[in-house]
Amino acid sequence: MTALPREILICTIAGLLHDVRHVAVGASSPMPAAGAMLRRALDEDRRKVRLSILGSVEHNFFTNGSTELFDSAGQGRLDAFFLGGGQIDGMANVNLVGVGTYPQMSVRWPGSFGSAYLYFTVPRVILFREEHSPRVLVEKVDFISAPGISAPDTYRPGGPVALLTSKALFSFDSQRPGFRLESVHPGHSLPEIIEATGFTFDHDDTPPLTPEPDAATLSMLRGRVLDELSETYPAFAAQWRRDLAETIPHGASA
Amino acid sequence: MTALPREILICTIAGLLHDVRHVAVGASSPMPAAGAMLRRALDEDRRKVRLSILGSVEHNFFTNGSTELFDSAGQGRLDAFFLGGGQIDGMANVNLVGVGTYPQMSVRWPGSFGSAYLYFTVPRVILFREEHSPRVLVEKVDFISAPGISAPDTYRPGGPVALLTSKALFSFDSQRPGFRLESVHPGHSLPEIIEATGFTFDHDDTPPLTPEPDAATLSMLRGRVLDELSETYPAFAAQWRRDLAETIPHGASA
Amino acid sequence: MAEHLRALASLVRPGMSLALPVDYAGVSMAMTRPLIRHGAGDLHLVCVPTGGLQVDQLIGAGLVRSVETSAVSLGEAGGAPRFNDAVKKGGIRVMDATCPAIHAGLMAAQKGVPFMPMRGLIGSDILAQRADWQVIDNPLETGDSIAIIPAIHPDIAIFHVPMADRDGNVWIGRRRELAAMAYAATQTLVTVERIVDRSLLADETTAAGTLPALYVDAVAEAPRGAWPYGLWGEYATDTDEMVRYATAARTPEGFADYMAQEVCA
Amino acid sequence: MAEHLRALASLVRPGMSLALPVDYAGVSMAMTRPLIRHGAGDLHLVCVPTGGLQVDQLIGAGLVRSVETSAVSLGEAGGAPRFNDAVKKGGIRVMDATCPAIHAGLMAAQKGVPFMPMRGLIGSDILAQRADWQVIDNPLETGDSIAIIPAIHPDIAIFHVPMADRDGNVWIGRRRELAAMAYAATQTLVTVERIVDRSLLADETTAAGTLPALYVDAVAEAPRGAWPYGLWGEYATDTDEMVRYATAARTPEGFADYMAQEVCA
Repeated sequence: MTALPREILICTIAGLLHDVRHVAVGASSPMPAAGAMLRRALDEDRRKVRLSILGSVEHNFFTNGSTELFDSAGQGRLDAFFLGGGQIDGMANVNLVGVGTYPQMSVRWPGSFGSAYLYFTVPRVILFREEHSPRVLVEKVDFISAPGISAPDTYRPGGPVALLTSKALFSFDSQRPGFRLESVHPGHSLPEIIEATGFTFDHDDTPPLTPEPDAATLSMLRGRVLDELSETYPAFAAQWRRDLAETIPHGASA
Repeated sequence: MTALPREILICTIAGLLHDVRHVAVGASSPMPAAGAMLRRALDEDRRKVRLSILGSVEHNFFTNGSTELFDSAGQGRLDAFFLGGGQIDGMANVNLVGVGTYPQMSVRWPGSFGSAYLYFTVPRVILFREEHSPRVLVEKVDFISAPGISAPDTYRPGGPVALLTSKALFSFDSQRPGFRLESVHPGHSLPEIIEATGFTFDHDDTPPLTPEPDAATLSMLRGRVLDELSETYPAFAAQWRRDLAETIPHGASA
Repeated sequence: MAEHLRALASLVRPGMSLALPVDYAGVSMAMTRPLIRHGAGDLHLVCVPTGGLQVDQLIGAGLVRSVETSAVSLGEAGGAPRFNDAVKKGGIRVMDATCPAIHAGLMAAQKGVPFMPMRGLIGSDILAQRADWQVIDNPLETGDSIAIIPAIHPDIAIFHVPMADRDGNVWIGRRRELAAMAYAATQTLVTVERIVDRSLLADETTAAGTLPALYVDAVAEAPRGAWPYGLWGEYATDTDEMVRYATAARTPEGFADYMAQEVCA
Repeated sequence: MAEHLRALASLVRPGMSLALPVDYAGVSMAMTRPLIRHGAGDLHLVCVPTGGLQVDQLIGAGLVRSVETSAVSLGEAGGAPRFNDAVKKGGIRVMDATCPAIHAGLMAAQKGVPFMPMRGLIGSDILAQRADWQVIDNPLETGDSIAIIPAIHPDIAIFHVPMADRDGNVWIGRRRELAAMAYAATQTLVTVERIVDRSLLADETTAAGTLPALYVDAVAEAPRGAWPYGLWGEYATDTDEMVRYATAARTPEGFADYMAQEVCA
């Protein structure tokens, strides 16, 4: 079985979520949701992984309104969260507000949502943005919705640990500070990634390839996880199923 | 119809509650509850008077736990509240903690409950204590659970407006500051009240008598209010009914 | 029904601040056109904690002076076209926030305190741009800075829920941000799918999810009143209609045409 | 059942702080004797916001170092005899508070902030006696002083409610101080009248009054587990038994005799 690119991303996400007890996923985030569902399925025999999908009625066990996610983060009960960003820079600053000079920006995005709090309080924030281009991965963001690092007098139990794109996986070191290329996804190369990244980052001369999932994991992903996902993201799941049908040779076991 | 002493107290309480929209009554406070129920009955055609009895399931419309009463006071949604006190002094300081030197007091009472907050935030706090003696109405309390007056830099939209005992009704002037005898209950006298009060207070040479309720009010009190009260305070209501049966001549209309 | 909605809308006066809920919590879309017809403008909107279709339409109709929000978008249907356009043209003032800061401001109002402390924020441009927010030294620990968020006191909160009873108690279920809005606001206007005859406070099961009438100033029936948004436990979002609006409202003219159409949910 | 209660009690270790609810909110009286038998002492009790029978019995059994509370009493049955005696003899340290200050401390923990500001208090001996509380200048307005209450982080919250489901979600109804205790505490132990097979989160009506299992560490069945206190929506307080205790516990010997008796609710 050969994994689809999105399947490699989802499995990479599940890997980044090792040992979490409670992970939250923003609205309209099918791949982080699938990664968290895969993590839950993989760990089922060992421990309970709780998954909150914001805005979802089914995958939301909160009963105290939209404040409860943030409260649970403040209490240290939320281990991992995903953050996107119209712009992300080399200091892991995230911009969800817009391009240009604030406030009358030339491009306005929706806004910062909970980033300026969760980025400080959730121990494992995973930056996830499929588009890997100099437009997104910039040297310096135009507006800091949430800063990647903080001064010592700022309470900060949380922060970024990784940046995952369609091309590569980076880790973030808040001490240095900066990103380090951990692996390159199949089909991509270091020069291409340097070209597509607006900030400098650490890397090996020959960075490893992002591993593909083993057969058992892939089968769990295409079975149970895909089923679970279709409840919340029917369109994404249907497209995935169509792509699988096209990719996998007829008669091959799925 | 001649009113019983407790009926005069209840009607006096109802008078002090003129124009309230929302009044809260502590647990084990049958007379303040009856006064509030009478106020609600008297105003029924003009406006809705809301009544919260703490610790009661029936007369409690709160749905956010025991914090909601205090929150509603902080929001300015609670107009009147009753406060007792093991000791009350001439500056309207209230002591609900004990007698002697804190912390190892010779007499320990339960504690301050919400007084140190509600006394500041509820515009019309009515001090209600039946026992009128130098032991209760002292020159200076041994422990200030809640102060009667505050410095100008202290946020204080609320505070004491009256002190009602089994012998008399006082008003409180936070500007002077001090109590003023407003009226003496039937059967009591100014010299007796001076003797029984541990602090000095303003008074006319011939203070007025606390008015007795008119027949319509008394009939409402003994009918509807007494019925309502028996749900929450069955023992108090039953005793009241027994006392009425003994006092009122047979054959008189009640 | 339309008359009742107009009566509710008429309580809004020019210059007031309105608290409006997040798209999945119960947006009173039924009130949007009555508010626009009523025409009270110069409004300040407080999105709890983000805004969407209703906010975009009130902005498009020219009724909005400023918006405090953590985001404005149409979700799956994309960016909020009238909001984005107004920002670019400087037509409205945006007080950019982050979700828990808006909750903190409402909580301060609920508790009757002037501010709430809040973690996070420090080092963000959100904080840098908010002159009304401050950073203080934590009085309990040296070498620890913390942001403080002033109380938010909306003049009017407006939302939509499944039901109310005849006493004016409204059922908010687990959407407790609706209660937070009502506690903080001076007045609260609620539209409902239906009015029920039994008291919502009469049994502990429904009481648990009920906002008492103490906090509710007016209730009006508006079946499918959140449409095209969904309402929890009742109906799903009409994504096609959201997309239809998103497409139409790309231009002021398209927006005007869309809003002029009769609504049928 | 008794074994389960013992298992819960064994999670309490000497020196821990326990949050316990007000008498009408759902006191887990069923846990009192297991806690005493387990014997972990040097406890700090946080009464949310006042204490009664359970607090008096834990004090009488010598397990309590200190109590933060707004009051301790047996309600209609009078003063709390073992509490009053311990105060007079200096056997426990009382941190006298006022109800909303305890709620404020728990709220600070719920929000993950070091403190909450609170109105009132200034000029009281409650404030004067609390070295851990402070008064600061309101940073937003000159000439305005305000008290700040540090976060309260109990090690364990213990309470009793009508039901839990098999996933560990517990139904707290409108007694939301129980949720506040659980949010603030590191661990939460819950006794219930019954365990139900359906999920409490499966429909919006019961979900509205449910504390999710995320905050619940252990659940045990204990029918009539609040007795002699009542439980909202279930049964009334047994006033005769409260009076019987109040009378017996006037002396240490009477207290010991009462506690040695087998309990039958």
